[in-house]
Amino acid sequence: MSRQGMRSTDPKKVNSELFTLTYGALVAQILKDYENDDEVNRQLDRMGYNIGVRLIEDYLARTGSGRCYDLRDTADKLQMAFKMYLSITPSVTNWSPAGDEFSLILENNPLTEFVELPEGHGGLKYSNILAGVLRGALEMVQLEVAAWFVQDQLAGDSCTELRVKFLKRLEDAMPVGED
Amino acid sequence: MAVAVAVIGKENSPLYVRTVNPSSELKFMYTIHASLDVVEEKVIVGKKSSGELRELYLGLLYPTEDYKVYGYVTNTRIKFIIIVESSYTTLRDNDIRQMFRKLHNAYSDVVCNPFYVPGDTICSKQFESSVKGILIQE
Amino acid sequence: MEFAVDKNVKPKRMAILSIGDLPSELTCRPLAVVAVLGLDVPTNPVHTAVWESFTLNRKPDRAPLNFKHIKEGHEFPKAKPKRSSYEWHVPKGLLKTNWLHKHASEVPAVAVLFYDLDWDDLLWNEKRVDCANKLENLRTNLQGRNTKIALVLVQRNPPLPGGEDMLATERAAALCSTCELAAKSLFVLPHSDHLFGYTLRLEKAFYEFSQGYYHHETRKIKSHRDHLNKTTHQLLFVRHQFKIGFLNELKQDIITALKHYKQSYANLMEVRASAANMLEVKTVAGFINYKLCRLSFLLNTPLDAISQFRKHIDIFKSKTGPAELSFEHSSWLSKQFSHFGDLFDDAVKQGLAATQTKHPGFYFQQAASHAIMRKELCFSLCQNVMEYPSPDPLEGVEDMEFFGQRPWRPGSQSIEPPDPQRENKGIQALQYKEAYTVNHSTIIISLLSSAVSQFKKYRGPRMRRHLMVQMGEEYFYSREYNKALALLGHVLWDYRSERWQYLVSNILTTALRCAYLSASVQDFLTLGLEFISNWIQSGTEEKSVVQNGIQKVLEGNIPPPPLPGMTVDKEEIEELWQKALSVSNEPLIFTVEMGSIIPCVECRMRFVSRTFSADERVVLQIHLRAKCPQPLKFSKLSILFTNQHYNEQCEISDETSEILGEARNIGNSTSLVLYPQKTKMFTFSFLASVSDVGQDITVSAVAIQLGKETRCCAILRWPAAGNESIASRLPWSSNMTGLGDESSFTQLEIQPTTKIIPRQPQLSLSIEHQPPVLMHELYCIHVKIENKEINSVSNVRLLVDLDEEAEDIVRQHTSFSRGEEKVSSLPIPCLDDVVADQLLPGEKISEEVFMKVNNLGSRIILIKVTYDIEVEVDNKTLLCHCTREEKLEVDTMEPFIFSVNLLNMKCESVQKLRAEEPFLLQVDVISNTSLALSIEKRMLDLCPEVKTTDEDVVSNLEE
Amino acid sequence: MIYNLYIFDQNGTCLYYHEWNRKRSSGMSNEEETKLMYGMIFSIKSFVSKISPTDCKDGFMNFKTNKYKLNFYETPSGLKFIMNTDVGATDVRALLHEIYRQVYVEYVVKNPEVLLGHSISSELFKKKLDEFVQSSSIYSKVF
Amino acid sequence: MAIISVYIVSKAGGLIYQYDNPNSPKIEVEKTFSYPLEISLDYQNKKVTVVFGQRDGIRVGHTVLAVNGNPVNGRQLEDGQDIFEILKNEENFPISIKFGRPKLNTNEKIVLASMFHSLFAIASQLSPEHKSSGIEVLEADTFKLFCFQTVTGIKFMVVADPKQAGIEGLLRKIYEIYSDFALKNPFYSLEMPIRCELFDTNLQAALEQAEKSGLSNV
Amino acid sequence: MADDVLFELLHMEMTISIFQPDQSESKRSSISKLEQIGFCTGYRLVERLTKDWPRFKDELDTMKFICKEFWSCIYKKQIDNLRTNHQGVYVLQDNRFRFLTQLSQSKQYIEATPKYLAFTCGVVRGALSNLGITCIVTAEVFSPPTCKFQVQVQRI
Repeated sequence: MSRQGMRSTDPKKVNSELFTLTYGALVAQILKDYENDDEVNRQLDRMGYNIGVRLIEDYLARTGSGRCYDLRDTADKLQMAFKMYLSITPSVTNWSPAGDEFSLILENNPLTEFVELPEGHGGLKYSNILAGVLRGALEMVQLEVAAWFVQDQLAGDSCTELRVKFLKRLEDAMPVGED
Repeated sequence: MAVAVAVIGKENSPLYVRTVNPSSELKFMYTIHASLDVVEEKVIVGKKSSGELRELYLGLLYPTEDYKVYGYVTNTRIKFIIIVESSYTTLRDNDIRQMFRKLHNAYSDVVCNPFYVPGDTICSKQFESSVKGILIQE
Repeated sequence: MEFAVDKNVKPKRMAILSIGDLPSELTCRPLAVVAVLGLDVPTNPVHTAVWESFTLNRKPDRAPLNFKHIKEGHEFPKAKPKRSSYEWHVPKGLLKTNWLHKHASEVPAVAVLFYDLDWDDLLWNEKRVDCANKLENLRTNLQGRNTKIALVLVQRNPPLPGGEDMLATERAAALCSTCELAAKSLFVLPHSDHLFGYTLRLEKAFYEFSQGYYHHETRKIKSHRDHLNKTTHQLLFVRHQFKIGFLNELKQDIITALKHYKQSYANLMEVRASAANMLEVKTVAGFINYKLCRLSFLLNTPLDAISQFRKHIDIFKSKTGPAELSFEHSSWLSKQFSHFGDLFDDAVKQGLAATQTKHPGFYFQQAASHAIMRKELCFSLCQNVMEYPSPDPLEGVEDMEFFGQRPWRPGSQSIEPPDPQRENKGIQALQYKEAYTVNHSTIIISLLSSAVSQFKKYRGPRMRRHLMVQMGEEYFYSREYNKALALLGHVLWDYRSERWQYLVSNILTTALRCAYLSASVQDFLTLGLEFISNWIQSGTEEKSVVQNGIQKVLEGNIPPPPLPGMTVDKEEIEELWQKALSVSNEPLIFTVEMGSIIPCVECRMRFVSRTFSADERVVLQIHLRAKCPQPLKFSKLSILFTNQHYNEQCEISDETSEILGEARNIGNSTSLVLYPQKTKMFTFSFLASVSDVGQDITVSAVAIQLGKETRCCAILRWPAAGNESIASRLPWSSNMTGLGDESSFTQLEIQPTTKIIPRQPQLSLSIEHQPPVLMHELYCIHVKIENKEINSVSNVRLLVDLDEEAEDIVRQHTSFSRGEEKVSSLPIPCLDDVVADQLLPGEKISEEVFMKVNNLGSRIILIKVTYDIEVEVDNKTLLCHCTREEKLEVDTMEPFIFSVNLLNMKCESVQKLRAEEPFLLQVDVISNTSLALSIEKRMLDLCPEVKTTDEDVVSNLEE
Repeated sequence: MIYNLYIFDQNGTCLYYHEWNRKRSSGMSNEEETKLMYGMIFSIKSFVSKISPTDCKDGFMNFKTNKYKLNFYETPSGLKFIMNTDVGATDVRALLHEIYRQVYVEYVVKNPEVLLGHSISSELFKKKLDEFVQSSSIYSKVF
Repeated sequence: MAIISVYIVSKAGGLIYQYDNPNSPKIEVEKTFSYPLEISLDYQNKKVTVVFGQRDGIRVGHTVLAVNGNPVNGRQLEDGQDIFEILKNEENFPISIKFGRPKLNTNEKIVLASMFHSLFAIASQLSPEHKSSGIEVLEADTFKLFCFQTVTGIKFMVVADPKQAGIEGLLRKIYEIYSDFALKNPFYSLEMPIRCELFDTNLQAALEQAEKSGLSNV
Repeated sequence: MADDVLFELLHMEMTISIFQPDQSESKRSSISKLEQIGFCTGYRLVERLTKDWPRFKDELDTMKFICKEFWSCIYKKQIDNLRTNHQGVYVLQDNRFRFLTQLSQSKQYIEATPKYLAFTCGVVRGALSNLGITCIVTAEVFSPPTCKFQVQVQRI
């Protein structure tokens, strides 16, 4: 075998592994620090939020897409974002009748590619960072939403389902001393 | 196909051993353990020389009366041992390489599980199933 | 080496060969047989000399001959009458048992008659005739053989240079004719000082003869060939080729020999092997194979040897023969391997290079494993054979005509099954012998040990260990428990260190059995303690039994059999244990190094702080964690410090449930019991001895004691260093094992050392002075000391010195003095005085220290007060030595400078003076400091040339 | 020609202000000025949305006086880029979008030391922005 | 229609004249909905306004004009029922709601005028250049606003289609009309709303003229 | 393929949030935490990367691998300069270190840089440790975005 062995393997692919592994190491570390699953989930969501508020700018700058005034529109854009950043295309389903709630179904979740949850951590929402990212990103475009995992392949579910609920629309801040 | 598959750690402690039938487990354990002598030797030689010998697959370690013992050492000093029956003559060297390839992939997936502590014995379902594929089904 | 004659003298009757054995004629090196007659050894010294010159120190460089001394009246084996045709001859077997011996050492290729006869012998004629008769007898004795005959005349006087001696030539010719002897067969041997030279020449000649003889013999056998037919004489094809092979060996023509052996083997493969002749075929095949391999090695083609052997094994592996005797097959295989191993090993001794993966070891190992198989088969087949059948079906086994035939049906080559009655009897007999006369273990062990030495040689440490384990197990079967324990104990370490859980568990189990069966108390406890660790793979049941066993033994009672399914002779064992545990024995106390076994209890020791002050209690925590199935009770916990002095302060024993020394136990209970999987903490606290202030206190080890010193106790000892037990060692940085309950314990960092720092002084020290320091001045420093301690302090010393870093030049120019001695005392480089023998609480003293500095620059002054105080630490008074120190940095400067001017009487400054002319001398003193200086005294001393004009000079400072 | 640039976030905080060829100062403190600017923009936005005959998408884009032109670009995330140029400058919104894309996102969003929602102190950002603006055609062009 | 509306603002910033092009289109959508309503509404400055979930023509910012035909007043129907109550209740579905872009009422126009008045001033105050005027042209994606201020400080504003040209001319024209028919009208007092036939008619004519020419030379 | 931005932001967030002032841990321990995370990542990553790789000749061979393939898979570029004293000290210099390029190109934030290097130090240490080289990895920055990593091999 030759030193060329490497170049044949696609650097981007490895790159995703790098991302996956880094995230894994992070989760493991947090789990070590906080031990309690719920706290870990909270931390992940928090971090996700902070990533989201920055990531959205990158997304807008690259796609040039405008604000959305309808949740279906939002859902499509989210789908697009998943494709763009994680190169997976989650399906959008389970719309609530009022059209203010839907699910993203991830068939294969790159974050969990190699993960097998340790014993006694059933409560751990391993990919919870994604929920945070969504929340943070949408908040920056004046959409307050709630996002949470309802299914997870790691927990043995058939797929991974991320639920998104529209809460309210946020307005620009008034300049001080005006009304 | 193989009758025994083993993953041996950096410090030569067993991380995973599977044999087709538990009754012969002890025997194979000893065979595997002893085969490390040859592995170590070959690696030392391999390091010095270049090209062919530098590859991870070590080939046949030694034949016993009824079995052939093959070896493979990753760059991270993890050893894989595969034992096949000598009678199983249709097996080509390439088939063996394939088995090791498969094993190596499976192993590195295990290592990439953030909750797996390297050096601990392996108890991963995925890994288990891919090893099944290498062993003879009985 | 088979050179010395008498070694070769074999009893006529064959030694009984058991399955797979090889007759010695086969294994030794074949040498042409030379019969020596007419020598009267040892009575006749000349003859003895001659004989010895032939037979002694036959180095490889001498002709390969085998001399046999034949006495008067010796009968050579009769030659069989030549068979005219083979038509009606049906061979009864493959290889005659006697043939090899006959040709290897009985039938001579050359027969040499030695005869004392000089050419000028007085009785020449008589002797000539006598000699002729002797030869005649010899010829008749060798009737029908083609043995070469030679005559050697042993002569007293050396021969004249060739041809000169007419008499010799003439008489030699005469002698030849009388003896019907060809001239080239007549030799003279003058036993002069050149004897050896002659001997060599003779050998050469004899060797020539032998070559001719064996050549002729092979031709003879070849000639039978055309009389044979494939159907009836298949066996003869094998036999003849074998014979030719062997004769060629005698002829030293190895290559040809090999050729014929190959042929013979090939022919043998064509012989239809049935149940009836299987043994015979295998036996002979074994012989031929042996020869083939041996010769291949000789010809330095080891790979041929190896592949021939593999072929051989592959052919016969499956040819088991009768099921009831399958142990015979294993035995045969085992022998094949061990023979090959020996051959290989010899080859290596001859300089063949073996490799890590190709060396004799593997064959001995295989031999061993077949031997083990044999044992097992024997066990399963023969256990219910109770008595030996009669009449003895093995009657006459020792003089069978053919190799490898059953005594009860010799020579039968028939395919149809033999009479079952006799067959069964025969089998029964063999089974009986196998069961009662064979010592399998010794066979196995010796094979294993030869394998061991090989693997040792060819870098196979682990394989070697495995073999040693097998040896151990074999010793266990053969009830040699101590040997077994020794071996197993030896290898166990390596398996532990490589953490082969499964194997360690397995070996440990056997070892434990041995320990139990041999009632070896210490081994039983040590191994038991390791066995019950949760790392060992075994049922909790079994572990509990063992742990109870341990407890029992410690209490002086007999333990139950440690492991289920142990067939034991109860009384015997109990007796052994009785002895081992009897009260009369010396109490047994021994230490178990927990660092070097799989621990059933883990230990972490840590001082709660890296430093302790002299007047506070040093607190040491010991965390113990049991990993055994049952609660573990121990009688004493003791800590061993590098400074023994603390040892007895940190000891808990069960007699004193409240703890010895001042040790206080903060752990949930004082009971000395560890519960499975629970961590228990013991806390000791004690006061450091005064001498250790400023020193480290280090724990060297922690030990718990099981049982009582009075009878039997095990001391489990954890060294402070390298405490990490094998089982818990990971290549991963420790804090990666973050998950699971283990973590809390494993995360405890080990802290076996702490430093004792001096007590914090409560006495206050304040310093007052007014910089700057003037050069040469006695600079006053006020030192105020107040006792702020609650108790009175004693032995208060004040030390004033320069800072350590001060350079020597500074030291030389600095000195101190104190208080009233101000004036009197000659200053000293540093002060160290007792300033008060005692200070009551709140009492103050103030000291004046003077410093004199004779050079400029800044310096740091160290002012230190030391004192002793008795402090009460939990109702125990303890003398502490305390120190309080201050540093002050001061600058030194010139107090003043002065300048001198010359003025004329008009007070103008001038440069020159004229003689006899008065002038004014103006001296200006300029103070250099911020302080006011008072000039104590001034004087002006002028050189004699100058005098003052007015009679008393007064400085205007005076007014 | 480019006079100056204001960047506000959705809460009206002035993240960044920089001027190039500004001729005249408003005569008030920078803080007051930015306040006033944000106020104006805010009212213009609502003014525009009300007075517009139909529903607008981008809404307000720019206004001109006889002396200068105020160009306005707002990202969906509510970041407001305001650049004053000479009256003749065109495609300024495109420029502003690029500033957002190539400078802001790269050197603010991806710079962990810069806290979003606070005024930007990163020298690197300043440098990059300056390079970017000065390299644009609008910067030099004068009418 | 290219010219949408005209505003005249007095020196003090009071709206003294306003004209909307009558044939500027109404933006209204009526649609029947089933429960639950997929559009989120909110009560903003006295109107029930769409805040999210815009779809088929109903856009964020639109207000509810009528429910099942009966017009809406504030957050109530004329019969006083609260709209949000109605929409909460499933029985009321299917329901037909008319949404539309809110029309400016006079009051709002006055506010806008004064708003612009101050914007105009601020614009010049914040100018990076010396002696800058106020806003002359304001550009949005949906319209262009032109503003001409006389020396006397009266502002004439025209809101027009972005493509509409020649507005500057029109403004001058309006100024003339203003001076001819408003100022010269004895009954007109300054700073007061302009109410006179002639002014109206002439303005009309000017606008039509401008539209034609303007579009022609587009 | 996951997008780089995601990785960058993840690293950024990780670094910041582990450094939260409200967290009680001292600066050092948070550094070592990041280092630890890096260690695990590198350790695991290298397992994959060396799968198709011939056995390494020696330490230097391994180092070269780290500088070339390993680095470029993480940072999309190779190490610009590798120096060694042949006594187990290696200095890897990256002239445009990915985590600094957007941070600063002047002395600004210089005191903040250590925390953005901790992860990478860990990654390198992890990778090497899995390849059988135990070492200490430290990093120093004089003029961002240039950055030097020093690997100090520990011979046992």
